[in-house]
Amino acid sequence: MDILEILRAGLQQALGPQAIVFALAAIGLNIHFGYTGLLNFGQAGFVAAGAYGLAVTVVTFEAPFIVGIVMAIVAPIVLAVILGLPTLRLRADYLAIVTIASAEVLRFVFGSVEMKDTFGGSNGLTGFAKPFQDANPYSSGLDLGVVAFGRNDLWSLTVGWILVALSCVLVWALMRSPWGRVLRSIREDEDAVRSLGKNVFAYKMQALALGGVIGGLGGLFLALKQASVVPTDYSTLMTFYAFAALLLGGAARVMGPVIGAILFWFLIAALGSFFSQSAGAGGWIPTVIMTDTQASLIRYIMLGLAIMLLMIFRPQGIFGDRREIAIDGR
Amino acid sequence: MRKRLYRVLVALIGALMVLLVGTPGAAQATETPPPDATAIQVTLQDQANKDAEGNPKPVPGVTLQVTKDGKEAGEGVTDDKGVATIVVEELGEYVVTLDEKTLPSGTVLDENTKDEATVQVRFQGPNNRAIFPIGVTAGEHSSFGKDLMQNIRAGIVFALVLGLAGLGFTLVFGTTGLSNFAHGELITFGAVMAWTFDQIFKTGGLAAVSVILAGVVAVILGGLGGYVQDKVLWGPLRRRGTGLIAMMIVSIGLSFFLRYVFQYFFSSSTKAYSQYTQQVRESHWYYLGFALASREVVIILVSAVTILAVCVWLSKSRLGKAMRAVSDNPALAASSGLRVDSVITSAWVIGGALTALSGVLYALRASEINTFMGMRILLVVLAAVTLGGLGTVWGALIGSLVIGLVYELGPMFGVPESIKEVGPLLIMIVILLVRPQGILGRKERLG
Amino acid sequence: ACGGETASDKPEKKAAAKGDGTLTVGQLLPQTGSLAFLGPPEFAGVNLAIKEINEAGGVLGKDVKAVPGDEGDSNSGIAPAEADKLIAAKSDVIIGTASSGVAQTVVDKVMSSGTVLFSGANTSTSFDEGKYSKPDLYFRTSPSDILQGAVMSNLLLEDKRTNVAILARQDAYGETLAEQVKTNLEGAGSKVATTSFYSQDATSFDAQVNEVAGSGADAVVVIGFEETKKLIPQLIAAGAGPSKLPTYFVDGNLADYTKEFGKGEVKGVKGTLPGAESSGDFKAKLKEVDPKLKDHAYSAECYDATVISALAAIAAKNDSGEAIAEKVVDVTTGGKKVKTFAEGVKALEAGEDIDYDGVSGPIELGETGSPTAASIGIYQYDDKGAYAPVKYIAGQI
Amino acid sequence: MDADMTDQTNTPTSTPTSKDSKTGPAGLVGAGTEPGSKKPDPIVVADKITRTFGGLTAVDVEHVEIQRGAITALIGPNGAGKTTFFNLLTGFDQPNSGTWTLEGKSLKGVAPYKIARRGMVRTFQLTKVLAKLTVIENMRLGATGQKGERFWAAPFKFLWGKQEDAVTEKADELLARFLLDKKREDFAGSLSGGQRKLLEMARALMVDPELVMLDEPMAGVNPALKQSLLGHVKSLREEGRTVLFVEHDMDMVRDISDWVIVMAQGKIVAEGTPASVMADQRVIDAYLGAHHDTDLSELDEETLEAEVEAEIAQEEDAK
Amino acid sequence: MTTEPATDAEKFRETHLKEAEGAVLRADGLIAGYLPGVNILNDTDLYCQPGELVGIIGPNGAGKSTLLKALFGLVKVHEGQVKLEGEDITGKRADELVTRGIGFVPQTNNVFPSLTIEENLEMGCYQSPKKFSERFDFVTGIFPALGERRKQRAGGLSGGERQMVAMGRALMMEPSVLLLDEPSAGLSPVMQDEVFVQTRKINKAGVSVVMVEQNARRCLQICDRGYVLDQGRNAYTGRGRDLADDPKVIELYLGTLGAKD
Ligand SMILES: Nc1ncnc2c1ncn2[C@@H]1O[C@H](COP(=O)(O)OP(=O)(O)OP(=O)(O)O)[C@@H](O)[C@H]1O
Ligand SMILES: Nc1ncnc2c1ncn2[C@@H]1O[C@H](COP(=O)(O)OP(=O)(O)OP(=O)(O)O)[C@@H](O)[C@H]1O
Ligand SMILES: [Mg+2]
Ligand SMILES: [Mg+2]
Repeated sequence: MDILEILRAGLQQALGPQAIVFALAAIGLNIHFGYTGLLNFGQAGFVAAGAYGLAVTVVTFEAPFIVGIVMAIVAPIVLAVILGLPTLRLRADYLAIVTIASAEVLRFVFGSVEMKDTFGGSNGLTGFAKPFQDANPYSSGLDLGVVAFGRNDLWSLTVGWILVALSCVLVWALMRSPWGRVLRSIREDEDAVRSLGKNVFAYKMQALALGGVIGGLGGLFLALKQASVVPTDYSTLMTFYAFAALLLGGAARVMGPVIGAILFWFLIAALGSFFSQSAGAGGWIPTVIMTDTQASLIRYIMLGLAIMLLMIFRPQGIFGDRREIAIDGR
Repeated sequence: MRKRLYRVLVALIGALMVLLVGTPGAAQATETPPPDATAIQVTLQDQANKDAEGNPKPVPGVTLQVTKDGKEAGEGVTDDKGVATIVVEELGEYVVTLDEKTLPSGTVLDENTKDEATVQVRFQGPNNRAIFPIGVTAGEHSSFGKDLMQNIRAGIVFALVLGLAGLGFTLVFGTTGLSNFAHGELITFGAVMAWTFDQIFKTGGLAAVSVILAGVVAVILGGLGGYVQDKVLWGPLRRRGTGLIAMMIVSIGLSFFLRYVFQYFFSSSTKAYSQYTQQVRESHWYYLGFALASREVVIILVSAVTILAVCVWLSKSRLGKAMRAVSDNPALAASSGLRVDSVITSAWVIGGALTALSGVLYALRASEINTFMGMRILLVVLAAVTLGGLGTVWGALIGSLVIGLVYELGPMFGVPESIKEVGPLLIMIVILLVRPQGILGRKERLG
Repeated sequence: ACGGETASDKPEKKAAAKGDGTLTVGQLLPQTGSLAFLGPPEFAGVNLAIKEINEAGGVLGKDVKAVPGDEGDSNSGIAPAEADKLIAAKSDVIIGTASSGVAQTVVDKVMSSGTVLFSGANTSTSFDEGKYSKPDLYFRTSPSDILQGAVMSNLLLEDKRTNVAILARQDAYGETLAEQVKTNLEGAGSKVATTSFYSQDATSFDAQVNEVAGSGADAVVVIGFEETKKLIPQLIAAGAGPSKLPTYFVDGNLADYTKEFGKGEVKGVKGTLPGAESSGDFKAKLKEVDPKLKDHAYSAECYDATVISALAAIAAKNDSGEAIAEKVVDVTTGGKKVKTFAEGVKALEAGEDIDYDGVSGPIELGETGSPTAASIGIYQYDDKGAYAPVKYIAGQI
Repeated sequence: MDADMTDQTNTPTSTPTSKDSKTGPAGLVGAGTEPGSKKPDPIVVADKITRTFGGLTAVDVEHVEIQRGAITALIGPNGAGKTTFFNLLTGFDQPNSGTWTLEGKSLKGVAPYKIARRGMVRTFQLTKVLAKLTVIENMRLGATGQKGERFWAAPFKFLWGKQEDAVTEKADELLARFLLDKKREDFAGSLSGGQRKLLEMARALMVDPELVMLDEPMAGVNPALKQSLLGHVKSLREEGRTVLFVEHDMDMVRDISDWVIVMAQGKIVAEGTPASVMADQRVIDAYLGAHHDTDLSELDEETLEAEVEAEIAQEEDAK
Repeated sequence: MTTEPATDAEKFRETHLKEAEGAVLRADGLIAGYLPGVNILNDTDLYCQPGELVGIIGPNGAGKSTLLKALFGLVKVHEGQVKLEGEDITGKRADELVTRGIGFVPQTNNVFPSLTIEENLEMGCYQSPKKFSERFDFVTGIFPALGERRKQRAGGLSGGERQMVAMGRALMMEPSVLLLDEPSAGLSPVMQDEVFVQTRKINKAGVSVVMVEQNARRCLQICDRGYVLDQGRNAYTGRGRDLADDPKVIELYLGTLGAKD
């Protein structure tokens, strides 16, 4: 058993691009769900809007890269408005289903044969990330002993973590303000907020757009780092993972989603490494019980179990406040 | 460059050797051994004009011109088998032109057949083919009315299966308020269990009723599964006072867990029952103009009867009211003397059994048993119950009917077929905009 | 062979980088997810190749090391993480992926680490276009769908199908292949009655099946993967089963259906599958590696990809990814023809230029790092649901 | 999307206009006592407001005026439609028909938050506290015109810090008055039923409303505290604000209200000064009851016992 | 006679122990709370003799509702015990207590909004459905409004109507001990009086009643014995009339508003 290897695999993902994508998606969700109480199950849609905003602008409309970046930020806002106008008056659980449906509709449309000329169908779009790769200031990768990152990864990591940090600072600054207080109040009881003369709808819309934009940054980052956008990346699984990350870390906490995302990917990779070492030739688990293929599966079984156990024993997440959970809404 | 072309030719010849050695199916081609050279083979047959054995008559004596990049590259005339083989020198794109004047009298090209064909010559030998359809009575495209009936049938069958699954979801949601994202896996559970027992029964003396028996066992196991789940997981969570959102995340964890446990033991490949896969749809007058396969009749009957029975029972029975009471306010329900835990347990047992039944029927309908089936259908189930009004039993039925029909009818009314799941989702969104609380849901009063 | 520039990382600058002496072959193939069924034959192919290479004395004096990894599918998103794992395990070559879509998500990462990504199953045409059009560090032994599309349409024309329905999976694979079949058919004079796409996650295929059944076609081409198992009974129910409407399969669904359709449901169905006739010998050897193996799709291509990598390393006298990449095209074209790894090593040691032709047929990797020619087999099902070759057609892409 | 929020500054100033009109009971001198009578200086005028739920007509108000600067009580049997009428006036529910105005401007179809900003703030009968915010945060939320509530200003504390301090100071004062200062840092969700009522009322007062509408503010409030709070409500009148409240506690109605409106089955059935309304026989019959103003312990215990026994006997006969 | 303020806790306890002999329901030295570490009840005693009507009053947040919930097993009791007819029932499940004849009307959230009025009442006698029609007639006799609207969903009811449903639901099962948390809140004066009179009647028919009220004056008028609770402790206790006339109680808890001199 190579503990170092397990650690390496875990850290590589915990610090790597995947964690960044999900951290950004989860920060956005935190604004939606954690602070405002909007049960948005369509975060993948906002992430996709960010990614496609860039790709479609640059590839399909042949606009300059910088315009693409702007569009990556504008697209989630547009989506938020289109989605929000009609749906923000729905009850939380209905909103969840409608958002999940909208995100799926978006993904289907992006992947559809009929719209292939615009969105590239299920092959997605490529060939828009060159300016980003060219801007790479590093001449070589970084080897920290335990983990190593290639030159390209190092560049995207730098950009990605800066994005995450900026988003966190913004969330922190906003949520300590009266603006943040209104959001949290809306989460508790919007009629009460209305009765005090606050335009609940506008606040919700702002929250939806802001969280969407941050999620969109995740998509932008994913597109740049991967140099391609593929519709299947933006399935409901992405939203579920982001939610899991958010709640692992603790909702309505500034650092919750970030730590959650890091932990989440650490778990996936470390579990994977542990079991692939354990099973198959040379492992301690006999192949009758677990083959290589099954070893690859068991990490998901364990991940499912880990999510359940965490929620059972620490329902408030890592940073959450037990007291807050104990208050029953009724 | 030269070198490579040479290699290719050698390779092609190598392959041709294989072709010549073992070609039981290529009887026509071997009758007149084709030249080794690369060639385009054009076949002309008059489909409208058949001989005694029903084979179309060949059209001989037609001249065909082959050009490459506008330059003449060869010419041929069909022989009495209607075949012309035109040798070309190199690989590439060729255009074959049919000289319509040389067509025998009475034979004309089909209305929308061009007299030109483009052939990509990639293959050694006469394997590069072209065709000029003559007298093809393209099978009638079915009429709109017929399509409509077909799709309504498909929609109803789908809707009813969906309704069962939705009812299972609603029962649990309606008593505990839990949006169970592992519900899809409970559907899978039913199907996988039915398949497992089908595998056991199909070889024994029970082979004749293997699937039916396996289905019954699966439903019982589904109920049992609900019971175990509640006792082991949800019950303790409730007693700790875990919030609904936390529970929802637990259910997401559970869905991963179950899905991959299934895959661990059953692998990811698609399986089918041992019986009923070969049934062809038939129409009888008592099917009201629908063409139905026997298994579909069974699905419709079983699910419709079950759904109606459960719905009626839930809205009339004491337990049904107790479930609603528990969902409204568990503490008050306990104060009224209800055993909240046992009410919830019964919801899980009934819900589990209904869901397993939906899995069994779904597998029967789509010939699909696969560890991902539940996950795939979950969103549709959620759409159905939401549309009907979350937590209302009749709503689950109505929502499922709407979603099922829109799902299958959508493509007839402009929803792109490849993304037909968009149809029901859009309908759901639209209806919720008009009725935010679902079709049968009710608004709470304020103040 | 020409080196060529890479879009992002210019590995040739570091081409001098010496490998660590051991050729490490990573495998990024599906173990979980919706393509998991494709995994076993591919793993078996790679493992068989490694076994034979090591029996023949290994590469540069050392045994080849294998590191397995899971490609998942494009929904699960674990491929990048697994690729990281393989890279960290010092893989010089990564054999994979099975799915072209997944390849898109890892190709940049793998290439920028100086590792070769060598697929035995990617058939998407997009790897011959744009930034992948140069043979940098991406190669494949599977022919692009262009060829299979042509073979399929020729097969249809040969069978005198003049009005064909296409029922295809809506993804990178299905769309391209359907497109290829359609253009070829229409170009050559036949008609395409309908092209109907279904989503891989679809919960119901009724609308598509009805569309096909009602289209009046005289044949249907089913382009898909596993879902075929669900499609066939539904086609049968709609009165368009293989016994009524001649049906054609492609590489994605040409599989053993004895378990599912052992009662003649797929009798007479024809199908195409890239790869020369795999000798019974090869199949038997695969069985030794994985006794549970049933299907063989792409096992030969993966086998060849592994052998080619090993030969390239020997030719370059260096096991680093970049060194291997420079020699890959070289060892598959021009020179003394060799059929096995052992033969190849002998010739290389004798200082000869070699041209490896493997179990998957005549391998000629072209300028884009993809095969320029390949043979494609035509198969037919018997009433037990098993398929057997009818003939093989070789062609140029 | 910020458009709607910028007009926050338009909230009425905290010193309502009461130049010409006399406040308090004095202003109502001469107002008629027939239902729907004209008031000398009405702040709210409602006409022909109806609201039905299914077959049930919950509200059917022909005409009603609320006097500015006075304390008006709205009383009536349970289910008379008082809360529904509140909901309609404040925009939380839409009437089937009817029009109503605040300061002469129509409120028909105006969103509830805009109505609140115009100075008409209400509390809820079934309390709505923001459970997971602390008590002081609940209070701060009530303040209007906060710069920090605007998105663009929110991240920069120097823009709103001062204002926040002022808001907090005011909130603390109110909390002390409502005996909630000990609970300042507790989550509002952990308050007792009565405390929630208090918080809700205090929070509404943070808005500095022109017209406060209190829906059973004192139900569940301890009598001693109630008494001290009445002083506060009266001081609102002194400040020139208008108060409209629903209450079943006749002591309170009698003590502080200048005017009483009686609703029954959705209609306004009587109006007048507290004394006159409470002497109205119809009101006594339908609302106050015969036992009203009597000490229940002085009820003839024996009659009660006899009644009980009779009933028991009757039941046994039935079996 | 009013006992001394609880400053003299021991004396209070002594009297309690002496007088609580033979009580149907008694709580001794209850320490209870919602969150770990925060006790709402600090050593509270209470008893109710068979056929007695006991009133509890006190300022907001004193712990009155918590005390009732603790008696009924809805709040975790850290120390002390609750006894029903001499048997320890601390921490028993609520439905078991219902079986044993305790009825409870909570202060808030006391109806099932999605059930009709009739169904709400039906839930009241869930354990003995046979009694339903008979009890239903009884309850609608007290609250005619409920009978007229039997098919209406409770979610749409007004505050006072809800209160009637809640009270009616508790009366459905013919309890032997009835715990009422502010039953008169939100009711019109005539209905309030009706509730008090009916409570007294029910009590006279042999049901022991413990009621929490903010309408303190009325409550003390009808009850046999009253407790004044402050910050989780018994502050005063005594006969209803005596408490109502005690100047300290008036000053601290009752106020002078509406008091007749
Ligand atoms: N959403 C609703 N659905 C159905 N009926 C309703 C709804 N809202 C109110 N009602 C009915 O309208 C009538 C008036 O209710 P409202 O709440 O206005 O009464 P109220 O005067 O405030 O009574 P209370 O003094 O008991 O609070 C009641 O009979 C009530 O049942
Ligand atoms: N669910 C809860 N979680 C935490 N603390 C609570 C909870 N419910 C009540 N409390 C606290 O317990 C104390 C007593 O509350 P309780 O409800 O017993 O008061 P009460 O005497 O009934 O007051 P009221 O007359 O206002 O109803 C209060 O300080 C309150 O803040
Ligand atoms: Mg009311
Ligand atoms: Mg209380």
